[in-house]
Amino acid sequence: MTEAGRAYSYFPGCTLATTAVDYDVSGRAVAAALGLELNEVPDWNCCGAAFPLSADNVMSFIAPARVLIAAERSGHDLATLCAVCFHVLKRSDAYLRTHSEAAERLNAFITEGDYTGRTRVRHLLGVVRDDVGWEAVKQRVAAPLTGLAAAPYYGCLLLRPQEEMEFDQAERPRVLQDLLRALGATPVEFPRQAECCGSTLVVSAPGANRRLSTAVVDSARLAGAAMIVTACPLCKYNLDQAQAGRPSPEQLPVAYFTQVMAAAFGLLEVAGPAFAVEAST
Amino acid sequence: MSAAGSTTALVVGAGIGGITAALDIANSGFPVVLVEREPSIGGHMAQLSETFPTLDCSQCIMTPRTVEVGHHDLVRLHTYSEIESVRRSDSGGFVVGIRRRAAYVDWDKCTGCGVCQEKCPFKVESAFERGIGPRKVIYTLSPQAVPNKPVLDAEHCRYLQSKWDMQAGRIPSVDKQGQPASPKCGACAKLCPTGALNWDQQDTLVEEEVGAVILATGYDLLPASRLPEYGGGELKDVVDGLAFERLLAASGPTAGKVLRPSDGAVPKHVVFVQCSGSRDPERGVPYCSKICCLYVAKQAMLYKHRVPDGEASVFYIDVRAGGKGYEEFVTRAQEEHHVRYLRGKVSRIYSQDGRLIVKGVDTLSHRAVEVQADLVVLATAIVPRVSTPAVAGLFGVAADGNGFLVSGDEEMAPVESGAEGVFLAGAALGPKDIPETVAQASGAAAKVLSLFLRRRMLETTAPAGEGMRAA
Amino acid sequence: MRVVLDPLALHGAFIREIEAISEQNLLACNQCGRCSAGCPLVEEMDLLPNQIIRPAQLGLDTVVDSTSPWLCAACLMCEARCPKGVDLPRIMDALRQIALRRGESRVVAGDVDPALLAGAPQMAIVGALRRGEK
Amino acid sequence: MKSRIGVFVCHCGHNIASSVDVPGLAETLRRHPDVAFAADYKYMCSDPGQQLIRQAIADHRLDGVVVAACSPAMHETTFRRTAEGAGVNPYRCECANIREQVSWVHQHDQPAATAKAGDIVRSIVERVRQDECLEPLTLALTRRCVVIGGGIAGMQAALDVAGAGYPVVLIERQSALGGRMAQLSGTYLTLEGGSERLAQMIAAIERHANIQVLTEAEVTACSGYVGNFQVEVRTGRPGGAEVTPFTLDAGAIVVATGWDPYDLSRLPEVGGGLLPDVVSTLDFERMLAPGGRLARPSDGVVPRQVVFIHCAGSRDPEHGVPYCSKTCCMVVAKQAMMFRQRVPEGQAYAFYIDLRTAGKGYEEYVRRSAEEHGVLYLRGKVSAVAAENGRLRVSGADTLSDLAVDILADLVVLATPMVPADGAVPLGQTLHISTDADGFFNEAHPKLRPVETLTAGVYLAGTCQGPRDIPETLAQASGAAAKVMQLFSHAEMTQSPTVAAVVEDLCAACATCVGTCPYGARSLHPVRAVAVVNPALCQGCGACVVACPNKACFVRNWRPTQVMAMLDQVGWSGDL
Repeated sequence: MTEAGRAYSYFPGCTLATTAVDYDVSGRAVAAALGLELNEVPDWNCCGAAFPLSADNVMSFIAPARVLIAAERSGHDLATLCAVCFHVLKRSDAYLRTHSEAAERLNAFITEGDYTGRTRVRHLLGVVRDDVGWEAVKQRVAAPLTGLAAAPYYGCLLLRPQEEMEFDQAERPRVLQDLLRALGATPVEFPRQAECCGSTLVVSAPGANRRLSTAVVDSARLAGAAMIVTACPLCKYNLDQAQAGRPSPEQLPVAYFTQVMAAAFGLLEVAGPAFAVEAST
Repeated sequence: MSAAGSTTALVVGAGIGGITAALDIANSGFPVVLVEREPSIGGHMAQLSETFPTLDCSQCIMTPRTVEVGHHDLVRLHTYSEIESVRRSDSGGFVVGIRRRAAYVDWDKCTGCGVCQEKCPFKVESAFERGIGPRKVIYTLSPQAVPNKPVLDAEHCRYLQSKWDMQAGRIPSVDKQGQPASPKCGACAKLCPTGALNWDQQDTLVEEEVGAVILATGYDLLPASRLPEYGGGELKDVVDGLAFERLLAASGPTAGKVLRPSDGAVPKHVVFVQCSGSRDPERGVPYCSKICCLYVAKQAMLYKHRVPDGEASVFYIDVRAGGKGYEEFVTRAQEEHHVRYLRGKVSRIYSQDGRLIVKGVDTLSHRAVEVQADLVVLATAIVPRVSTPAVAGLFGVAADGNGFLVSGDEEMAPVESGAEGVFLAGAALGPKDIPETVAQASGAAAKVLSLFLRRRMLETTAPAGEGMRAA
Repeated sequence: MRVVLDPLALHGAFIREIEAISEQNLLACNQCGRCSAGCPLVEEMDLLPNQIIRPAQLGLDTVVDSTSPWLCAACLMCEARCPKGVDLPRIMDALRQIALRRGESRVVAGDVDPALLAGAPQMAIVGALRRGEK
Repeated sequence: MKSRIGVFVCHCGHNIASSVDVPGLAETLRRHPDVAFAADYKYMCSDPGQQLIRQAIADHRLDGVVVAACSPAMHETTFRRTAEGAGVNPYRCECANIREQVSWVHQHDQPAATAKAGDIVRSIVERVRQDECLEPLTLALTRRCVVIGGGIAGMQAALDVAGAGYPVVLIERQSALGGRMAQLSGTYLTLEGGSERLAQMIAAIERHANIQVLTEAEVTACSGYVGNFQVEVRTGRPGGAEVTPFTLDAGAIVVATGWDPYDLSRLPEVGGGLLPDVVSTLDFERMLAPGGRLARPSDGVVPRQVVFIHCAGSRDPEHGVPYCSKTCCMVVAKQAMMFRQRVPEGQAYAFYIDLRTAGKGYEEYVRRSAEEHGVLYLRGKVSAVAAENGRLRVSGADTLSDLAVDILADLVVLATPMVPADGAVPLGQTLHISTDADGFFNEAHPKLRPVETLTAGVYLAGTCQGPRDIPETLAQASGAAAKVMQLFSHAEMTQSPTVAAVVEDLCAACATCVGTCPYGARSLHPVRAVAVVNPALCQGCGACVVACPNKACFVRNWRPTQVMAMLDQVGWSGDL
């Protein structure tokens, strides 16, 4: 792939622009380190934050459709870091591709242009795997994370539904493990790596939410992990909250995969607090 | 060949279906060519421990049949062989090309003494033992194998590999002193009392002309790796139904003791998961595999015989015990052996702290159920042999979307194929148990016999009824 | 605990509404329960996921009052493993829609814990409101 | 008389040799009286092993052979053929089982195993010393098949056997062929096409030159044995003009007597026999069949709400039959779909315990009934059906929703079990074949001999053996035909000559043996005052030998003197 070919429309989404800026900053830094050009989608809006599950409300697709249309104009693939945005955009795109009537109705409401289904929605982790490759990642590693037992946590929305997300094997995901190995770390398999963290129940059913996120953390700890690696700001929030109040030796740091990459690449200024110890030594 | 056509039958597949058909035909005085892909005959029935609903030892009831067919004057056995080509002969029969794979053993010289197998220093995972036990690189499938002649697995043979590497120049063919090096090992050849090892043996091709064909190519199990949510192929203590048969079989790797593959411990709680891949049009196969309900009840019962203080739990959707004595058999498993039946599917199986966590449900008590198990048996779906559609195609027989053979009329002519002179039997048509397979194989043999007896009559021009006493 | 099955209700407005919103065939479910086996939220639910479908198959609208749809996190585990391809999260969403149309909001922006509003990712708030607000 | 016996001890690879001192055993046997030769070999059954036997017979002029190896069930035929080829009478060649009975069960005690092997081999040597030279018995064979039952099973078997050129007599109790299938609307997959194909089958029977059809006929007696049965048949309607019974000679009999519907009045709690609008699946078939009328029996109104009840009488050891009737799940799915096609605005309900649709395409079929035809399956049994304002209140349960469920129905269809045809048990007694506790005929072995009975020459086809559907019945019927053809394909029948015989000088014609023999092989001579043996029927069981007060009976090559000589060897392991 030529350097010119490694340009992407980049959709940060609301969360990365506000409460998860560290994910955005580390993502941009490692992308740059790998020669990936991320062009922020101009005038972007919220993706909708929940994929519309009801068939009788086409209007809920307006938000994601606007983002897709904006990206289409750039002619590049649309890359995201937020797992929720990725899920909503990817599935909305899949839905509109297969429901041309709905797409036509939406186009009548959107003034900036028409949805034509030419944009490919990607997650940056998939871009790193497929367009950069693990060999190139390995070559970029400055400080291999040898001895780091990291639990790859996928959650739900990156993987499912597998046929629509086209991201990884939903029952046997590999991409985070492969990334961790490329960075010199040791991936730790744990049973709950693709189970729900509680998601938006943090708002509507906090008790249930806490039980789920605690179970994920404990499952990773039981498997011998020293850190949890995620690609979703909501997962990270929930897993962090589950451990709030625990004595710090019992806390498992939760890091974005981009922060782990930054640490291995020697970009310690964006690697986040989980790598603060390494940064200070 | 007479104008009436050949009265030799070809039977493809020497499981219990093929053996039954071959014996029915040969015992009526007609020659049979019996072709089997494996080194010896018997098919899956040779792997089974005991059979439902009578708990007869499978090996014991089948051995007389394998021996009879193996020694029958009218049966020409081609094992370790596959059908390579088929063309119609002038008389309306078939000329069939059969490729016999190189066994690297001259079976005419071999006495089946077993020394090679005993002395071979290399072990590999045995497909016959379903991964829970090893075999040697030169091997027979079982001590009761018919024919009791070994084959050599060239891919894993130290001698052949080093010999071929030398020939290809991948390793030096002279030693440090410059002397011609000889390939490593070769223990079998050195110890064989009859000099039967033949390192240069090649595949051989024979042609047989036959007048009718019975396809009885049998079944396989859906690979457990197709069920990643159950840890299939990854978790050692998640095994399939045939593997559990080997654990129960007196002739199996554990001599009939139920031991966990991972650590050899006696499992105290065994969970059986029915419909593992069956009745699952989304991710597995859409059909019901028919035999699992009964073999699971049997395996659970046999497990309780072996481990009386053990627990056996079965997840099911419907208990399909439609057959003579089958309902009563499952009832016995539940009432007398206290096998616990839970109505619901399992969603996930994973390993934690050395045990298996089975996440299931009981839709009757409305409870999600989490079971800690020591061993999980997946009743994986019955699928046709991968090669079945291709072999059938050679004979002009169609396979359905699932790969099973299609009868000309599934309801009214179940053993007849659409192709003239080609008949069908057994699980190659769809999942079925042993008695149904055996009855159907005899049914297919009847069609062949009807044809051949008519031909023989044309040849002798004497009606078969001649000499019959008047009413 | 006894019902008289009403042939009209079997294909009545309630069932038609669920099927229209979810685009799912309720009768495709054979009650194998795999959804419930894998659902991470059954501990909190008053009805198992498969029990959400069962009364609807009988034409009963009793499930509208269930807490289960509101506890569904749409993690899609059930959908991923359903042998019959029933998209249960869509049915859950349809039930939420029907309940919202019949009654009150379950999540109101003004009631959200301010600490949560300040610290939680935006999408958690937006997503929860989209599911639970009229 | 002195014998020259050869003893051949097999290592069976390591099977025997690992726990029995095989060379030592051969060495010891060499010193036994009348043993002229003894040798051991790795695998006696292999070609070199058999050659060794042949060579020794020639070199040492042997007249008897003992092969100490595996069970005679494995290789007796092999070795007898070898011996015969080298000039030794095959009945003076015996196998001593030192594998299954010794090495496999005494793997860890070589001295004891070797001693026991010695006992067994010497016993067999003693037996061979007194073995007679025998010839196999040959019996005449009547190449005609009697098929009892003119349903699809009987017709299929008849067509297959007749197609091979053998004459068949097809005996049907009713006035027409077709059996239960003639009452069906159609098969599962073609729904309404069944009657046409049945008609084709009947036409094929009727025009077949080798098939004689006897309708309104029944088998009243049967004597003889495989290859030579005498079947007594009586024709004519019960109560009508009786025709004198006549006898058919037949070599083989296929029993295909089919099934009867369960008596509805045994299900009063669900209105069986009490409420006119509670019918059986067979009744409902008639309503759905071409020419039938889909209407409530009570008032002729087309039913809209139809409730099917699975397992009505089956899987109920307390009140009905314990077994599963196997076909009902598919029958209900078929009927419910046909009903919905006729009455598109109708609704079908089905109460079930387990849906047992385990045949090719069946799972998909029953799912179609639910998904496309809206059949509502309710998991539970029905407790009661009661009349209410001209309709039927069905009170059942749905264990999946934990609800008791009531349905107001127009028609209730009971999926009742198949039961054996009336008269099956007495017919079984006539033919000397057994029935199980439910009245279905027993097969010879549930796994490997599903179409045979324990009476040689009598075979089973179809539902008389147990509930099954049409494809399975047809395949099995052809299977039974294969056994008949196999029997008929031989020029004559041979039988082992090791059967009972009578020492006439000792026989007092007391007839104890006649009453004892389980095979009907014994009788008193019509003229002379002695008991005689019908060797064709004798199975060599020895019951008569034990029973005879005068010690006048013996089984050939199992004479009491042989058995005593064999016993003398047991436990005598002095010189090992």
